Amino acid sequence: MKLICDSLTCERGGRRVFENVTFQISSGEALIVRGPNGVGKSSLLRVIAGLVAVRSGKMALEGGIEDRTVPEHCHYFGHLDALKPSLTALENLSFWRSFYEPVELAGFSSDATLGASEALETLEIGHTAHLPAAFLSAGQRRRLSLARLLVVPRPIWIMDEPSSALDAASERTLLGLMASHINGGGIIIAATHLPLDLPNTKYLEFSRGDGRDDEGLAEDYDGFGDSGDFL
Amino acid sequence: MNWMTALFVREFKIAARVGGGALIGVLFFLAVVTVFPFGVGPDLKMLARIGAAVLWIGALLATLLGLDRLFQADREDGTLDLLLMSGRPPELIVLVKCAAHWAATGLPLVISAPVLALFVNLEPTAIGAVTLTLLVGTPALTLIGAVGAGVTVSLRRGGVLLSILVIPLAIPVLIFGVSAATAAVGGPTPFLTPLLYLCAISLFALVLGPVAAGAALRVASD
Amino acid sequence: MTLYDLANPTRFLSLVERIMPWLIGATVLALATGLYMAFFYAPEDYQQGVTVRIMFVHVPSAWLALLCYAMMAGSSIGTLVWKHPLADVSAKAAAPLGAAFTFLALFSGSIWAKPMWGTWWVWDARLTSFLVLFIMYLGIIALWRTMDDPIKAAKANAILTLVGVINLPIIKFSVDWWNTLHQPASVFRTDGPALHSSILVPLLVMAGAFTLFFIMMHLMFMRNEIYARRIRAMRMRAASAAQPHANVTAQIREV
Amino acid sequence: MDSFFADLPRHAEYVAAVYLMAVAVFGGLLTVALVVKKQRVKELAELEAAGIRRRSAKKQG
Repeated sequence: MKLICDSLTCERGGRRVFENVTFQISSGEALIVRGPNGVGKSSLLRVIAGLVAVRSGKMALEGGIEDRTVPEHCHYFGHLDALKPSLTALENLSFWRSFYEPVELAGFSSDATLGASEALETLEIGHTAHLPAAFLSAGQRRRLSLARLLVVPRPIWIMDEPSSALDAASERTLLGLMASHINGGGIIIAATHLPLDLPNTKYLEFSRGDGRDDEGLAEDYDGFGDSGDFL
Repeated sequence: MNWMTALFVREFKIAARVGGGALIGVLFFLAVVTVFPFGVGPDLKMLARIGAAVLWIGALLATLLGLDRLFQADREDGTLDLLLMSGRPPELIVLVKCAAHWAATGLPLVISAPVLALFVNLEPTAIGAVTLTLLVGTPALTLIGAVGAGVTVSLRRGGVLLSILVIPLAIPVLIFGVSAATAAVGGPTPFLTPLLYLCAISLFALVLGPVAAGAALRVASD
Repeated sequence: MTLYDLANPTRFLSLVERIMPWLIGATVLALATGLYMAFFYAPEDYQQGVTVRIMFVHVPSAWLALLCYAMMAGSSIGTLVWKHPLADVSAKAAAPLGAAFTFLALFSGSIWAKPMWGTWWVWDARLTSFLVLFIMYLGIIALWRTMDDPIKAAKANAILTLVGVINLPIIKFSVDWWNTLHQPASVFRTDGPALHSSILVPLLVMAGAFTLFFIMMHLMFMRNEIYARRIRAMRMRAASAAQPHANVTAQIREV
Repeated sequence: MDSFFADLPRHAEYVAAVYLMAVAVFGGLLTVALVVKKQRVKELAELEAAGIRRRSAKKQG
């Protein structure tokens, strides 16, 4: 399985965020996205997760399930925890377990087929199963959100600053889970400053260009809606 | 448990729980209905004439009240991103959320309508008619309101704007709802015609609402 | 002059500059002849006396109110389906115009009804439908103004406008039905086509003049909106990066 | 021309009100459009002068 991104260009709110980003990543590899803050790392992750429309460029997954889009192969672990305070930890987790469609692929054997309570145990928050999420601490909430990746097997993990709000111990658990996901043939695309000691780790370095004018997109449309497919 | 029932159960639980908003709709409905006689006067004959309209307007406002949090709460805590990303068709997600919202806020309005009808001195047949029209009409209010909620999801205080956008679209529901209810008590027109129009609008909204709201959510996602 | 040329904002602006003088001339001429015919060519109606002249404002503005909404619906489809870059500019420019024509139709309609009904507002079927249309216009304008990012606002408004245009016939039908139910007040019996040519001709000339005015104003508002988009893009460029025109990109590095 | 005003029978003030409102609405739209245009053209000129080149303007030299 290989994810191919070809000259992705992203614009949000009329502002050019990044352009011509090209990379490929195949199963069993991790891609660490690095660069100064505000340069567009999160936007790239959201583009891959299909949450942000791409202005131009193509994204394709070789070896995935034919009739499913790329995002349907992904888990997205962003800044927000997506937890409902009035629901208990178990209710939150079992909802996501029955809502997300698991992905079975050759060459991707994942142990992320845990039951909701087992996932809570592995992340040492089993005791909070029947507590409303509102009572959980930030770190516990973060681990509850992380548990979502363990209850439904999906090959691609998209993680935006996964180690934020985690203490040292939880960071080790996180690293362990990421390592086992990679070794199981999964893909991780993460924007993080965490030193990730994994065998095949690639780095995607974001940088401000040299300021040359971009002839690619017709410049008259600067500030206007998507003109790409109209031309 | 397939994903739709899981979503429905979750949405219903959130709405039914203490901070949810299910009961607030009914309290607001009660408040609106009780405020009318203070304005119009306690004359029972007059109240009987406008009773159906009072209940319908109360139900419309109560439904609009709870709608702006339909998608906004999910957007703020990141759930909306995950729902849209999951690959489930947004139209069905909207439909299930509307069903849960109706079950949690719309249905209680219908159940409480007969009780509140006593305040406006409606006789039994009229109470039955109003409740039936509300039962058939409130889903259309929720589904049309979902379009307004979807379009204003990214706005900070979208609630007021939502009502302004939705009320013109809800006028046909109000017209046929009230006229069906009053016709049951022997108005000039037969009871069935407006009721069937109301059902038609509800079925139409069943399609238009989710499709338009789903498109609006996709647009607001980045 | 293919639709493609209209898609390019710069070329569109030069096109507007070229035809604007002609458009202004044509509009002034049409309005002048329309007014002249309305007052001197058309006879007074035997029943309503001179108030029939109000029809020459009311009916064209009512038509234009609907034409504006149709233009916005077309532009919305252009935004959502063909992703035409100027479609949302056209929709945003048409909204205030539609509201203005609807207001004019409401104002002239209620004044027309004053002598007959002795009240400033009559819940007549046509007037009520236009009142609802007026609220829909104001809602759309409000949505345009509250969303700051023009591209997302364009798509949200396109969806709202299309939902509106689908519901307009339903609203019209329900208001007519509601009207016959309560009291059949009807102000406008001149809907029938049996208008005498001495009334019909001025009416059509006025309608033509109003349409020309609409096209002129629509292009003017679109021009202003294109300027606004460019100002916003330049301001963002200035704010977004140390070097005003640095473009961000990314490369794979092994280390 | 003045004979026109003399023989205006009843309700003339209604007709006048309508046409005055029409002139007001049309005039209002026109002035708003022109005033806003002047403002924005000035703003564009200022931004261009301040060197914030729009990406489409060719780089000078």
